[in-house]
Amino acid sequence: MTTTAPETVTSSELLSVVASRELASRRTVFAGIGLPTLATELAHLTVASQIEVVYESGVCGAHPSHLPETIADAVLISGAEAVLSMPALFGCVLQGGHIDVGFLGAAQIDRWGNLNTSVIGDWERPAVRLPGSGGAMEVMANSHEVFVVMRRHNPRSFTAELDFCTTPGPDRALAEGIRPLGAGVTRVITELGILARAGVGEELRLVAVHPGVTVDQVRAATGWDLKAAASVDTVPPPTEAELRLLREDVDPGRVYLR
Amino acid sequence: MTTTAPETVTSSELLSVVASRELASRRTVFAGIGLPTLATELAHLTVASQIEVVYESGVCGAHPSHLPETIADAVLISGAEAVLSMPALFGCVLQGGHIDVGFLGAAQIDRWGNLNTSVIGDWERPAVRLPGSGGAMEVMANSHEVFVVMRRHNPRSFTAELDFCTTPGPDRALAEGIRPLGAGVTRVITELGILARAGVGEELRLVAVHPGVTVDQVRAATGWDLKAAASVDTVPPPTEAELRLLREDVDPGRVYLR
Amino acid sequence: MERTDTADGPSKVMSMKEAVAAFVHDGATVAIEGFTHLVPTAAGHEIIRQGRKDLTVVRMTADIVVDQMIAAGCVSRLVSSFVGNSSAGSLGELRRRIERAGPAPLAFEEYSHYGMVCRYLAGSQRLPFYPLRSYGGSDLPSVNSDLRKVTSPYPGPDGQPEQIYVVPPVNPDVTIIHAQRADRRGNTQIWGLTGIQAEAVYAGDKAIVVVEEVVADDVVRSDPNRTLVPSHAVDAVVVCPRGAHPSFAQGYYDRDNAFYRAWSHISKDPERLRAWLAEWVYGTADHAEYVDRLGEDFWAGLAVGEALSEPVNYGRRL
Amino acid sequence: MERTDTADGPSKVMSMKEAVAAFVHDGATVAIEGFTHLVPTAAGHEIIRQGRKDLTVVRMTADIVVDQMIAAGCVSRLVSSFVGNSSAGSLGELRRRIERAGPAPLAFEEYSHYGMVCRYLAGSQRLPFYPLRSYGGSDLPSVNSDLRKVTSPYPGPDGQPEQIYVVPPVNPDVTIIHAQRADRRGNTQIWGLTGIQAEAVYAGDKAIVVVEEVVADDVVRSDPNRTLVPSHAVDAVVVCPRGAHPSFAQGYYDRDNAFYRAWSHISKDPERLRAWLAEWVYGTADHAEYVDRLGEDFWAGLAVGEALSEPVNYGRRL
Repeated sequence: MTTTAPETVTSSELLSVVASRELASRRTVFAGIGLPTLATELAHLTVASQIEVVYESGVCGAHPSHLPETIADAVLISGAEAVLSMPALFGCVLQGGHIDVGFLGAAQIDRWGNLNTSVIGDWERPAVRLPGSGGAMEVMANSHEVFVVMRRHNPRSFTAELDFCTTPGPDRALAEGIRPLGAGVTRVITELGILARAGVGEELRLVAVHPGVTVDQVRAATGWDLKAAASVDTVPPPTEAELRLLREDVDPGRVYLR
Repeated sequence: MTTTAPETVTSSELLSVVASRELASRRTVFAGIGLPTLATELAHLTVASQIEVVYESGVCGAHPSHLPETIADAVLISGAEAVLSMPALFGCVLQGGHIDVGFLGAAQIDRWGNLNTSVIGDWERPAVRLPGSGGAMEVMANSHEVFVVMRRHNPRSFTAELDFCTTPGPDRALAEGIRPLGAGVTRVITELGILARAGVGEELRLVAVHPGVTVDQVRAATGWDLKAAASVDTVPPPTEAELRLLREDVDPGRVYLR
Repeated sequence: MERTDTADGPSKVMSMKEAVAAFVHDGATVAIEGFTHLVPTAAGHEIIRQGRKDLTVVRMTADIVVDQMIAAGCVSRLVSSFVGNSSAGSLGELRRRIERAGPAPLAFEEYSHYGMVCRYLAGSQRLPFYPLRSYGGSDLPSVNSDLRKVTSPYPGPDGQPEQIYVVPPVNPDVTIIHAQRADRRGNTQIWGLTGIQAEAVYAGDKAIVVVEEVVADDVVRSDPNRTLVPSHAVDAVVVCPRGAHPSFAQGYYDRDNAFYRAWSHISKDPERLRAWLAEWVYGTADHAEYVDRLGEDFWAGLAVGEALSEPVNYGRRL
Repeated sequence: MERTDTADGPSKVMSMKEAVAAFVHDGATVAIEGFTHLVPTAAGHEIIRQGRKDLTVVRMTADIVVDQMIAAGCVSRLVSSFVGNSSAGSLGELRRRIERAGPAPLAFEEYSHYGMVCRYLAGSQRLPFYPLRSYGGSDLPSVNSDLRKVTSPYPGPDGQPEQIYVVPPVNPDVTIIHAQRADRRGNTQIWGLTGIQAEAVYAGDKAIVVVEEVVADDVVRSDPNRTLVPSHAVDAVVVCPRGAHPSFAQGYYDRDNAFYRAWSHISKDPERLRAWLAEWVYGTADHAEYVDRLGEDFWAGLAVGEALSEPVNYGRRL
């Protein structure tokens, strides 16, 4: 596939670049494959030179020969600095509090950053059975903060009421008397803009929109009464330098850059 | 050192041979270095061909080039079938219930097979500070049964009242509402004879004496009112075959056979 | 004191047919582990061939082999923390069973990954429960009554009593894992992703280890730290090369990503799924025939090159 | 996407002097682990040279190095599960402190081995407690109020509520371990007995890894399963060959059993112990001088031969 001209930035490119900037000076990232990989690798080349990705499969310090297709891809293992067992990965690294930023996705998110990846409809007899938590519950409870990247921003995904809360943020945990380590979701990066919250007790607020997107557009695409920051920024578009690194160094084969 | 003639059996030889017979058909033994090693290796050649020693250091299936001097001796590691971490050894193998017989020693033992390896005197300001539990508490709580080999049989070691109970047998545990896996101490092998109990609720009773030892002698050497079995056997002395295997195959360098 | 090889106990090597017949019974709880890497697919297929019924399958990532076992009518209950076809799509049969209870309902116990890890840890360590810092505020405890809370007997960071969720142990009747190699008595060596395999084996009452190859005792003993499962925990060693396909075996063959993608389509259509089982599972006598039928050209496409570990010195006494 | 070496972050290699000065402070809780194998003796000696005071030392097997640190006045509290000189005899100074409070009392928190293991597990996993099936009926809870009980929220085997002992986490200010090798950023590889080192490092706020050698990144990366401690958990890498003497480093040098036996005699006599410290610790600038003073003939006596692990294939994509 040929390199796209800078003026036609794809949604993957936009989201990766915006997410990469949010990783400035972070050290350890727990990430899946796809957009989080792109964002982290770009951040490594730009704003977070010492960043390390830890994969749910147990890989730390991967040096893959090819872009991995899964978090368990053999190319992540060969040449890695360490491969940990599940008890070490989930117990010592994640629950132990060593992850600065965890990346998560979801079918549904609410204003507090609680996530649903279990079912659409009723849990007992759902309309759609989704894969479930995987390690998302642990990423949320134990990372210092969580970034959510969602391509589609619409009222069904950004909902006032989750069909099921698989992965609770710290507000829900605290309401039950359980004190989580981190702030929960602090950034939600979508095709329309960026929602943010600092931590417990705060709703997600719109803090920035992409060029050409209005605050009202984002509100209409959100299933709850979305509050906006006093001054909503416009996200600076990807720079030529960012796009060049992403296209030529991070993913020249356009494995994830669709 | 030259081989001792069969008629002059040393105390180490006697105890090793008697202990080896008690291991008939056992599969997994948790043992320290010294007499338990000798007993287990002899049993392997006689009454328990599939016996495997698991060492507290984490070694399973050792094939040492030399007799080991400690449970962590480098010769136990090179050529072993597996070397486990401490959490795996204590958690999965021992607490998981994979040990048939654990060998323990002690400074003091009582009629229920409770052991003291912490202090002589008061714990806060003891007359003698002993090493403490090590893994003995775990061996007692999790092995299916425990053999104790004590060279010296005297009223200070075989005591009515422990100065301190480091390692409780199942009777003490049950009194506190904790249910241990195994029977606790089932055999105590000394220079005078063999004490035995089947498990919870039973005191150690004298079941056999070495040739030339009387029941009264053992009673006098025991600090509690030792009961004897209805019929106290005489321990058959080590056979020539047992002694030959012990001296020529198990410990030809007489590392432990003092 | 060196023991002779013949004295070290009998070989546990048996065929897949024998192992499944001996250790996987109708109504049993069967743990099948391997996180993306070393998925014991061939064992699942043999369970299907032998027509096992009413199994409770315990598996962190319920993926293709679980969908196949469900479709073949082997499974009545599933305990899992991820029910999806990796990142390649859905499990058609599993979704039909849960969303429409068709053709029959499937009981499902839902956990998070670490919840499953902790159930294996508790099971392997004979603990009544295992604590973890997840589940607070989740809806999962409302649909899974085995997720419970304990109050710590130590004060929390604020000096107040602290509560924490716990999960119960899981002790499968049999655990099945796939590994690169073992010796004939079951000392099992795994490298690359090692997941939860060792704990799953220790949690199980019986354990079947399926391997790419059985190696000489000396190979295993040259590197005892590589032995993640000692022989005392293993009941059967089954030699089954390429038995983890479509997953991979680090250093042996790569993942068949195309098949993962294809499965979303195959499993979406019950007829197509039945035809696939008829051809590739019921229509093969064993995994060797499955491997043959895929053909050497196919396997060449999954071949991997060499990247050897540098040896370490364990030392010997001079 | 391959990263260049220089971009992977700064080297953490520093001298023992620097590492102890930076990470071991008066009054700190210091975990020193290594179960018979890889005992970080040289680090203990540097702590003595720098005159640290009022340390709480956490160590499963409090052995010679602990006796030396106590004798040097560094330690006010000890947390341990075995206070003895291996099977070679007693720790003279430790016994004087406990039996006669002379020259000063030593606070002692007594555990069993698995109790200590579980404290590290809880500490490394950020758990408020860790359950274990020991301590029921023992007198230890009567002298250690941190041994407490929890009631399981699941019924016991008899259907009745089940109680189990728990231990609290330990989170040392700094953990010190010795290892065979690491890369310059702290990816640490250990073979032979691996004990509780990884969990002790994760439990610590900071971690010093003392190694026989720093190796090239490629050596570590050729065998990622051998890395028990990843770089993200390590703060200092100290190169200190033979720094585990009198214990051993599998594949590097053997245990000095004669010194273990000698220590029972040396430590029995306070004068002789003081003289030993004066000559071998205060009288050496660093461990290199200690090694030199022992002499090449001495080290030749502890040399080991070669027994290499057979390499495994991690594979590479073709």
